[in-house]
Amino acid sequence: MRRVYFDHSATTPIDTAVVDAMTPYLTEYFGNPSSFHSYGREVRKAVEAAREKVALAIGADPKEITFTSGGTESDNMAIHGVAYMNKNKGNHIITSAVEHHAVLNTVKALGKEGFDITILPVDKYGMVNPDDVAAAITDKTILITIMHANNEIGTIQPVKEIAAIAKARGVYVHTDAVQSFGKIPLNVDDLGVNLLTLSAHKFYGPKGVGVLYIRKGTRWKQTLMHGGSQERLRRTGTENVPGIIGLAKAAEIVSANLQKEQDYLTKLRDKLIKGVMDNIDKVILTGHPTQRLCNLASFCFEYIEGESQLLSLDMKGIAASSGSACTSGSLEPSHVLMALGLTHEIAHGSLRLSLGKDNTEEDVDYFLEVLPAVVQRLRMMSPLAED
Amino acid sequence: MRRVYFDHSATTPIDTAVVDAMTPYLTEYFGNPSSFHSYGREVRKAVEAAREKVALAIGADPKEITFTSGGTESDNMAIHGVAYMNKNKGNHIITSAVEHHAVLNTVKALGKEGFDITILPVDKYGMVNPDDVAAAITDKTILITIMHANNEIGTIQPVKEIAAIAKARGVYVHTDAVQSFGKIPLNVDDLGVNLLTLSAHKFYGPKGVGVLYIRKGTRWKQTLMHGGSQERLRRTGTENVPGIIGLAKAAEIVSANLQKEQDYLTKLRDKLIKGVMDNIDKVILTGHPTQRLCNLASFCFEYIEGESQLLSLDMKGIAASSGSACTSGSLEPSHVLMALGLTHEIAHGSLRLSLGKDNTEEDVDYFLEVLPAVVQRLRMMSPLAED
Amino acid sequence: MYSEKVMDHFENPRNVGEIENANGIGQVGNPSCGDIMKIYLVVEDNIIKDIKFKTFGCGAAVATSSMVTELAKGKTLEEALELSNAAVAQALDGLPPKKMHCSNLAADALHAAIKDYQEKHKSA
Ligand SMILES: Cc1ncc(COP(=O)(O)O)c(C=O)c1O
Ligand SMILES: Cc1ncc(COP(=O)(O)O)c(C=O)c1O
Ligand code: FES
Ligand code: FES
Repeated sequence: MRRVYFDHSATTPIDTAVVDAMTPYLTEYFGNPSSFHSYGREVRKAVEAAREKVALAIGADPKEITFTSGGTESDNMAIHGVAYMNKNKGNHIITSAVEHHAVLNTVKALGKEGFDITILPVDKYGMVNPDDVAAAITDKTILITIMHANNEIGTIQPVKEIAAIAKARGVYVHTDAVQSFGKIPLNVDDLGVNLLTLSAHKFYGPKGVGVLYIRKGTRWKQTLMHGGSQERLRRTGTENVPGIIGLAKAAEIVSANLQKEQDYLTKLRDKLIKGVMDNIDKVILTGHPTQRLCNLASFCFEYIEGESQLLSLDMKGIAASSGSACTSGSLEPSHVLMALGLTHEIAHGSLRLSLGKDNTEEDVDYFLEVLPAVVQRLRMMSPLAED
Repeated sequence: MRRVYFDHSATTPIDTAVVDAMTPYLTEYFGNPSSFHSYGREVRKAVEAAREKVALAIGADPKEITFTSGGTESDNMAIHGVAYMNKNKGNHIITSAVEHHAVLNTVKALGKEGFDITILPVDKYGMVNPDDVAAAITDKTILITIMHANNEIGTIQPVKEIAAIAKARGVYVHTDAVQSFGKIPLNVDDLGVNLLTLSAHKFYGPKGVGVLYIRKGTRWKQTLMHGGSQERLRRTGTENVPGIIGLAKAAEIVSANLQKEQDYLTKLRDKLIKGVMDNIDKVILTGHPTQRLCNLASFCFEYIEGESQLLSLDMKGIAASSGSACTSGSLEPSHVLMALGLTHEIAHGSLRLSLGKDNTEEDVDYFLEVLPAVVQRLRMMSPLAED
Repeated sequence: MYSEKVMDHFENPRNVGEIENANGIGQVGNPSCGDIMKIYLVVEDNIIKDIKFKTFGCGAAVATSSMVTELAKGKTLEEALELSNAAVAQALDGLPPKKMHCSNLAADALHAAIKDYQEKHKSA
């Protein structure tokens, strides 16, 4: 059976060039970069070269790059570290209703610890309004954390505008760029953020390794973990060396190919969106119609439940995802879909198709060929469809 | 030039069978184990099989195994999670003066947050006295964290006795088994601990992945990081799948070969210790003479500074390590060496040689051949040696 | 995650649809929790002669609906009322723990349909 992977927002395959770059560090070059001897030094050199590559890819200084165990840890580190270091200045943190749980739950946990938190609403496209940010800032605001692009609906947030507002008010900005890096040009100075999160497995790198960018001069400190003094005291624990090498190689590759991939994926995505909208009735496109990731098409199909849809597609070899509660056996559909103001029924019918560089027009054709029967069959079974 | 790696306590090369086990998960099987579709399910199956392997290796139930980003994270998670969940019961934590920084600094940080902490002294061999533990326990004690074997001097702690005392008093025990696993038979029920830390890169697995064992029924919760609901809410963030597969394979291999490796390494280590003690004067063996790791020989050479020694050995192709402050550019020698009651001068002359399965008798011979000249040259330069 | 039986019932659900002249109809769940099951019965001589379902829900919800109709068909009302959630799950070779509540829905929908029939035919 044909297999089509349309779940690149969940994770990507590792680029073969990335695996090749990692291999020596899984074999010959096994030293601990903190070690003093030649086995350590050769690895230290590679780690620092990796740091330079990552810095280059986002327009940062290598000293501003800290390697972590992934996007979740970077988000936690960023937010917790700023909150704890700036308590004396204030205790107010602003975020949005559509953030990833790694941000939203971290902010909420700080709320329970006595920080004052504001969770900004979004419009029906999932977009934060910079005016809302401006209005929410108080003298006590120390951090604004708004994602660069959303993982469920692909909406790109006006982070640059938000950062400009924040800067004028002396407030730090963190952005979770896990989904945007490699898909939108990204430069930390252009964006104007103080902290930024990346995760390698979302851009054809390995799982279990990420980056936290911390702009020089930002009052931040490591607060999550205690231990040895790796990563200039920013992240303790023996470095995931092969992971770091892989992350850097992947960052280099996606940066070099950005424009080409963006054009290619936009074409595929638009074909997919058009094909769905033209051939299926009672379907809505979720997320922003234009300010959206080039690789992400997301929909809600009326009268259909997401997991059944995924299962049906999976039986045809198509891998996709859904923000439906039933995929996780919980009751609430994804907080992102609810934040758009969708009803529960509609939100339950969500389907996310996230494309990657190895997808082809034929993949899209195959999906469009399979989809109508899937939708029809499930609607026939649905008690909601009768009226 | 001959290269001899005697720094296996810092990190180990990855076993080729481990790399082979990981490779498919760096290439074909790239799915996110949380994904619903076939790409996710095939990986989920592998992660759960890995969990079973690890459980088997330490005599635990798979549900008691949580994968982390390494030993440091496991230690932090263990201690912080117990402390925060048992605050209502008490606020007293007991540890020892020779713990790894991942434990010691975590406990000290809790001390700053208002927990009451006791740092037990050790004898001149680095051993904790179970009577001291018994005497330190109060009605408010909630956790005792004592390492299984020390990373600098190899001393094996009486964890089983300590755990028996703790159990009788209703106190939880965590042990950092990062250095002991694969070198001493290890069974969580036999040890009687509630929580236990492993790190893959210390037993021929990859860097950046570890285990926290949490005995069923232990009042513990994830307190370090917030995010998605991976690892049954015990560790958030996309799993480091190749790392987990590698860790499990490595655990399986070291467990299968334990007796053989232990015998082999003990022989090498004893040859090395005898060779040093017989051929160099003014040297002491640090750590326990018999209750020590089979792969670890550690010394202090009078009149010599550790970094100079490492540098000289490195020039001869020998990779070793030292608890001397100068390797890290700080002034204090390692807290472990100081806890033994050594003077600063002596502690500064420390040298750790940690052997691994690929080391040979010839490696030991070569080291013993090279060492006297190194020591002699440095002593000739040393102003301390004149008297 | 699902057994082969669950997948078979999801892929080829038995007794999907509506019955126009049904004499018992039961519906449980609500759209806000994402699960709705509706069961149509034709009861003759205290025996379930025909049964059909419509379901909005996950794979387990569809499969348990299908299975409950198979199990109930031909049974007396008393026998059908005995059909437990566990029996439905068991007949499907088990469900993932998170999905056990879906089997509750299926049995509940069946029982609701039977009660509906009994309400309507109390006098008889
Ligand atoms: C927007 C966003 N932030 C953070 C994360 C977490 O990254 P990781 O899985 O590497 O911890 C993800 C992916 O799951 C994501 O999509
Ligand atoms: C005893 C001990 N505990 C914890 C650690 C930390 O493990 P990791 O480097 O995997 O974070 C180490 C190694 O550095 C160690 O030797
Ligand atoms: S003598 Fe230079 S750091 Fe100690
Ligand atoms: S119907 Fe929602 S979890 Fe089964």
